[in-house]
Amino acid sequence: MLETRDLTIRFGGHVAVNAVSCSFASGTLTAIVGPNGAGKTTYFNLISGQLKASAGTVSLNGRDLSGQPPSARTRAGLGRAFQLTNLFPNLSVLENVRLAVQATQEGPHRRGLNLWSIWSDHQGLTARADAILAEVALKAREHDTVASLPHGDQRKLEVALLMALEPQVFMFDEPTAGMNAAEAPVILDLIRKLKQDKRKTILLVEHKMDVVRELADRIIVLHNGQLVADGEPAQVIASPIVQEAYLGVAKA
Amino acid sequence: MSRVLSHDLPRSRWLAVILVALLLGLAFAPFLFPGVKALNVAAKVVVFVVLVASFDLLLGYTGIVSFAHTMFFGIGAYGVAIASSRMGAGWEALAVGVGAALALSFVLSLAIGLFSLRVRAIFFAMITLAVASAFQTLASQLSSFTGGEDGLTFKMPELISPSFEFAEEPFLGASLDGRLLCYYLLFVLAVVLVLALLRIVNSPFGRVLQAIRENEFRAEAIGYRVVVYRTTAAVLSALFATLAGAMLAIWLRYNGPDTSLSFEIMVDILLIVVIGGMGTLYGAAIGATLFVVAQSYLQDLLRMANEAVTGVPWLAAVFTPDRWLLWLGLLFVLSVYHFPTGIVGRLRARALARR
Amino acid sequence: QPKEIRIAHVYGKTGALEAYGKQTQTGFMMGLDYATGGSMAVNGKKLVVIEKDDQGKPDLGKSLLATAYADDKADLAVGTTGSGVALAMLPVAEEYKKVLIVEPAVAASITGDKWNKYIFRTGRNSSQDAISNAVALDKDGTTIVTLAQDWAFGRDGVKAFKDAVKKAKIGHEEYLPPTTTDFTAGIQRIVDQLKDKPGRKVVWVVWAGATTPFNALADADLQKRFGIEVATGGNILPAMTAYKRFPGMEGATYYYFGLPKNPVNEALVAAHYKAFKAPPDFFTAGGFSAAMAVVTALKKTGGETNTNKLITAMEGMSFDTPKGTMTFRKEDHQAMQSMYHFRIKQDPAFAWGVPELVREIKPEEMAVPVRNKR
Amino acid sequence: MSNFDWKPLALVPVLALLALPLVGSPSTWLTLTVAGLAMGMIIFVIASGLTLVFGLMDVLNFGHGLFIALGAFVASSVLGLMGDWTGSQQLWRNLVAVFPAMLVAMAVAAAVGLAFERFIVRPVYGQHLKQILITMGGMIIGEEFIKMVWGPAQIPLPLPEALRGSLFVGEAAISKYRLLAVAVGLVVFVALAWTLARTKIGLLIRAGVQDREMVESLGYRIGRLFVGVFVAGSALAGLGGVMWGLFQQNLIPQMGAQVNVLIFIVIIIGGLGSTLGALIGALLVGLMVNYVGFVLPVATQFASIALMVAVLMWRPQGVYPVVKV
Amino acid sequence: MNLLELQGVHTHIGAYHILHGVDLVVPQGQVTMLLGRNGAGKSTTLRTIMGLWHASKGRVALAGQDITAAATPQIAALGVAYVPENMGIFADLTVKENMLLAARAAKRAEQMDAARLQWIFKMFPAVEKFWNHPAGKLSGGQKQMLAVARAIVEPRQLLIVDEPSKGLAPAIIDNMIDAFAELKAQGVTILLVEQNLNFAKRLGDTVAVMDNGCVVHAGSMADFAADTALQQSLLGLAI
Ligand SMILES: Nc1ncnc2c1ncn2[C@@H]1O[C@H](COP(=O)(O)OP(=O)(O)OP(=O)(O)O)[C@@H](O)[C@H]1O
Ligand SMILES: Nc1ncnc2c1ncn2[C@@H]1O[C@H](COP(=O)(O)OP(=O)(O)OP(=O)(O)O)[C@@H](O)[C@H]1O
Ligand SMILES: [Mg+2]
Ligand SMILES: [Mg+2]
Repeated sequence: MLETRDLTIRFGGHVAVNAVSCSFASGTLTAIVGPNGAGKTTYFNLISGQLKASAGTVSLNGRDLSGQPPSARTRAGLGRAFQLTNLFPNLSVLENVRLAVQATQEGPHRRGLNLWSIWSDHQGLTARADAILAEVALKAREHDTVASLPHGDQRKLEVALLMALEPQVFMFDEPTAGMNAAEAPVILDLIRKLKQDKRKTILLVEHKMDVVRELADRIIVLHNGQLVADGEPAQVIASPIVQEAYLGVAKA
Repeated sequence: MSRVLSHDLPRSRWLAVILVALLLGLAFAPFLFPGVKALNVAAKVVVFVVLVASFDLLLGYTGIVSFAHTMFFGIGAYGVAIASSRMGAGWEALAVGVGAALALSFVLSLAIGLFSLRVRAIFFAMITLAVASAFQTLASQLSSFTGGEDGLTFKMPELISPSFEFAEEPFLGASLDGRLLCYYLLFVLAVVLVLALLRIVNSPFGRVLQAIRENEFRAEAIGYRVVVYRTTAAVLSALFATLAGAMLAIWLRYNGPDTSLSFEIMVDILLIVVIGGMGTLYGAAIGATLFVVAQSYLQDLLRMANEAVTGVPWLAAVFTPDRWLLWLGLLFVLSVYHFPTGIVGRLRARALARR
Repeated sequence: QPKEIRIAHVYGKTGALEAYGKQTQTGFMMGLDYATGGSMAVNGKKLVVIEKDDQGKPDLGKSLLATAYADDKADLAVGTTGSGVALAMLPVAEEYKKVLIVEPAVAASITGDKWNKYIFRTGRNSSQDAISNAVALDKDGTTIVTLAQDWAFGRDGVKAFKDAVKKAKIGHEEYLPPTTTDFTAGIQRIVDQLKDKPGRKVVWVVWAGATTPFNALADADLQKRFGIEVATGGNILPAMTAYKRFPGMEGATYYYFGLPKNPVNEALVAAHYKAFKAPPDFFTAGGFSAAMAVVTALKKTGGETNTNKLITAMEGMSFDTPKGTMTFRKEDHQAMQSMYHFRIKQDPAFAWGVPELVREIKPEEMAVPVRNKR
Repeated sequence: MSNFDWKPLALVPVLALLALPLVGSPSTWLTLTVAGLAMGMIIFVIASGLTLVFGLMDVLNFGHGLFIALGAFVASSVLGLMGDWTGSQQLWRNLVAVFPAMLVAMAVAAAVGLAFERFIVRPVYGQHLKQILITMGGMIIGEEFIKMVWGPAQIPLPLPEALRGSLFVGEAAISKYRLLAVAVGLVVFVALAWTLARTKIGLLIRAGVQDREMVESLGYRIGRLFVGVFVAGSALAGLGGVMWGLFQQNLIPQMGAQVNVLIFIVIIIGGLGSTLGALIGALLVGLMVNYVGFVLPVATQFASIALMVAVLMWRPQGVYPVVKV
Repeated sequence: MNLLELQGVHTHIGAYHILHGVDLVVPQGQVTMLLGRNGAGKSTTLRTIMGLWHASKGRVALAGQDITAAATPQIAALGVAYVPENMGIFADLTVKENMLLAARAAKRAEQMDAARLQWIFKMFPAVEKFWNHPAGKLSGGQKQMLAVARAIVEPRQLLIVDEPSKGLAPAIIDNMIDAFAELKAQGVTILLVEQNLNFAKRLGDTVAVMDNGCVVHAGSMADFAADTALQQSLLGLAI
């Protein structure tokens, strides 16, 4: 179980995430919605350690992770994908994934601190990376460098890296943004499949309400950094604050 | 074979041919190219291959731009120089010198590696530039220890000194003496060190370094503690540079601030990495050979060119050996123009295109 | 019997000391020409000069000298400009058992503890510089502060100077970083040391390199404000432009074309004016002297280039130079030579401050210590 | 500007005051402080071109020193032709000689800068490593050309008569030339700061460095702008060369390389792209060198480096970063 | 009348042949939607129009003028505003400075058209809210708003936007659709690449669909919207 307590960050005078306390049980997919700039990505950044909280704590299964650097949190089981694509642009698609697979390894080849074995000898890593690429339908381009991929494929790779980490908590930040209607289902199917594993916790930031409606077990709403609604999807979507501030229905 | 090269094969037929030629050329240099000058050039090539390869680990693989690399080169050379001149010629002196130098390099590179995390890339580069120049000043100021500007001249163990002759008659034009043994000592050392580096860059560790070079932020996010890898790379590269410095001192039996610490050498290293192709150790080897040979024979070449054009005064003024630096400068500019991805990059791209 | 005598001249043809090196080469060739009466041959053997550019780099100097001896079969060598390079070259001469005439590197240790029997030096050494300056300044009731660069060259010079000063008092030694560009602080320190001292007050400067403290010293107007004089040795002509602002300044120099009066110097000045329409400079004279030494020695051996014969011929050998007669003393092969006590005069005809001869300091007047171990 | 950050500006007086007890005598302190500030101004002038080229355009120009040397050598030729004017005791006649020298030096440096941008820098915008190499190459070539034109030897560049010597206030001395340098430095500072703050040029360059294509998509000819700024930077370096040459009164072809590290330090202390920062950096370096030179001369060579490291520990981007790295 | 015309455009990136003869027309005063799968070459087409990549064959014409070989600034100066796929935000510059750069007529911030700014602020509140903040600190959606705001800060005749709705909250998407409609009413011609089919249907007048570096369908939006079978075959829609 992932839990944040009074998680807060200030940028100068601006409070981007304001005392958000929330816990996420395994086996549920929680959608996080809210207007642009509500603090969704920032909230993810605080959980995964890219930003240091001004106050509050993050804990996973009761273990406090607040002081840890991002790498340690990832190893503890917090995995995330980024909203704006953030990959290793001049390495091949396969190597990108392989690096992520390697990062999860324990034992003698632990996280690449091994200076003396030969990388390509680790066949297991390659096989696993291949499997993941097949899952996101990127196998055909595995030897291309990431920089030459179209935008949509880069978004898929972003998700592939997250899958490779095999975390306990998956944080998706608008995984299908910029992906066309034919491709998005590949990713959504993946997420659906993940949902079936009851040990996993999934957090999903998404602006497409049809997707949210279909996938979410629970929705929380962030607005101006604050947690303003939390509950059943239907009920939350119907709430006035979502209708007005987010969907802009009142105006229309 | 493939294992010896850590499965990092040349991936281009031409590249393979060049590398083999290079290896054989260096292995038989004393017999193929007789003469003192040729042997000196070959030895310098050998030292520079190690030095540049060690720098490539830092620059090409990890993406850290540091101008302080000659500092470690200098430490290695001074280690041997100071120990040999204080303790007298001998293997113990060598061991002590190299050991002390490695220890000092370790500490300094650790500090620098950690500091590199505090400031961003270009600033770090400029700081190392300043630190390196300060270190050079320091080396010439501590003259009671380092011989100051004048440097130190010292002797090597008998076995690898020129005075040691193990056969009267020259063999294939090369005199069989300690100098020859010394050359082979360096050559074997260089081969071992380069293979070790090749192993390191092709290990899981090496791959993480490349990931950090590409996108440090993401490398951290997928679970690699960037500080650890970066610092380790900085330390390793410093240690290899230190060894290269020791090799230089062993060969020259002399060391001084200009010989191993000067900014000029740093720039040469940079140029070699770029000519050869960043992020490929093979590039370091080819680049080093090309550059050192060009640099050593540039003046001779110009002398010939100069004689050819003596009739045309202004041409002669440009082609005089005194203006060899002009041509070196041009070499800098042109190689950046024509080898954006280095020689290795070029060759590999050709091989790919052919496929 | 080979028909030619091969002489390698290693010098800083390019690099920071390019200007100095080229003067030496010019002087050397003029000297050979003069010494052989234009024939460029001794005993019918042609003199062949092999030029090597050490670029001011010790490691390169070393390898070039070895190349010259081994690959180019040089019989003897002359060089080089930088002291560091020269020091690195000394063991090579020993290794190949060939003579090396050092010119113009000044470091005392070349003929001191780093010396070996193949090394001769026609150039002055830093002791000679310092001692002659001491002779020029050493008076009762004088307080001297030295101002030097903080490196071996500076400290050597000051030490030799101090050893040679007998009557005057050395008030303070000021060392500044070799690359100093702003002398305000250094001058301030010197003034603080010197301003309240009784009697004659002198700052003696020993400084090599392009940026010298003289302009800063002149700007500070020490003479008028505190009665502090400035003194220094000689230098190349462009550097002596700064001396123009110190009329009456005294010191001792190695060479200035107007100072020595002898036929060799007259020949050098005439030849140099003819070739370049300018007077010969500091290092030209040195190169000329080295050539005179080479030819004199070869004449003595009858054109033989056998190293031992050369050494025997050269030890104690006297030879004519633009600075009068020099003698390689037996102990350390250092050429004993005259130095010139001068006083600066402003002369609008010259761009530099002109040194006028106060008196020639003869070799016998200078107790130049022997520092080598034989 | 209510939220102006005063702290770095305050660093200058703070450093001066801290030095007072260490130096001891107030008159010595005054001499050192005034000389240090004036020295800082000279350093600022030689570094000012680099605030444009390195600070704003993000070009690691190791050849910048070349323009400094070039400016100095050109000035020596121009002043050499005007012997009557420089030899005069009258200040105005001297200045009449110095100003054309500055103008010609700037013009020559600008012209060479134009070629340098075209052939050396243009292919490597945005690639630091290659910039270092190619500009080093350019620098070497340029230095050799200087040797071919003016000879390899050092050449004197005597100060015009009336600018020599010092003004004396009690025991404290201030050399006259430094006062001129302060004036020139202030003019350069105001001109630069005004242009960058009041026109879009500064913005465009910063934007162009981040995303050249986008700036072009907005309709600006970034190529021309970069040329212009590079040329301006070179001209400023030429001016700096005149000032530096007259200060040293002695020129060697390598003089450009010798100031390279110094000016990079100044720009880094100041923060990339900031004119004010560069000024503060230069003043701090000028003061620091003088104080340390007085209190502990051996440490002088390390003073500016230590200063830089200390500043970066405090502000990793320099004191007034305009361009963030 | 067609404002923009591409005839048989081929584009290479390095050794890769990306566009294989694109034919595309953008009628004056209308909204044209460019659709297609990931990697179909939509962004490449836009970049080729802007002169960021040059066509190796074929012809690009703007208002009858050949711009195939023209430089990007020249094309922009003809009155084309472009929002690239990666938004092209100058992260170190403040929002204000970003806007100022796009306002070519204004030398200083005060000289920007105040009324137009107010109009932009109303649609994209984040732009006003973060006016003096570095643009790099904006959230993903806020950056997207800034990118579009920047393209419309001054009137232009042709507006080209690569995926305008990406990452935007539904309310803001509505605003954006209103904005484009208003611009169209002012006579601006608009070319949009869009993945969001709803968005495309609501706004588009004509449509072109790309696949594999070619335009494989072109026609009116109304027809396309009605024909689900066509949509399915061209875009691979599951629904
Ligand atoms: N490093 C930062 N410095 C200053 N402000 C920041 C920083 N990061 C985020 N912010 C501000 O915090 C607020 C929340 O941003 P965040 O990226 O979390 O929004 P979001 O909910 O993910 O929006 P979107 O849906 O547009 O992606 C924004 O107003 C943004 O400007
Ligand atoms: N810099 C590049 N180098 C090599 N190939 C590239 C490069 N940029 C794009 N491509 C290739 O060009 C093709 C078309 O890419 P483009 O970005 O135009 O697609 P797109 O239709 O915009 O896709 P998306 O909807 O994902 O943005 C892709 O196959 C891509 O791999
Ligand atoms: Mg977000
Ligand atoms: Mg696209």
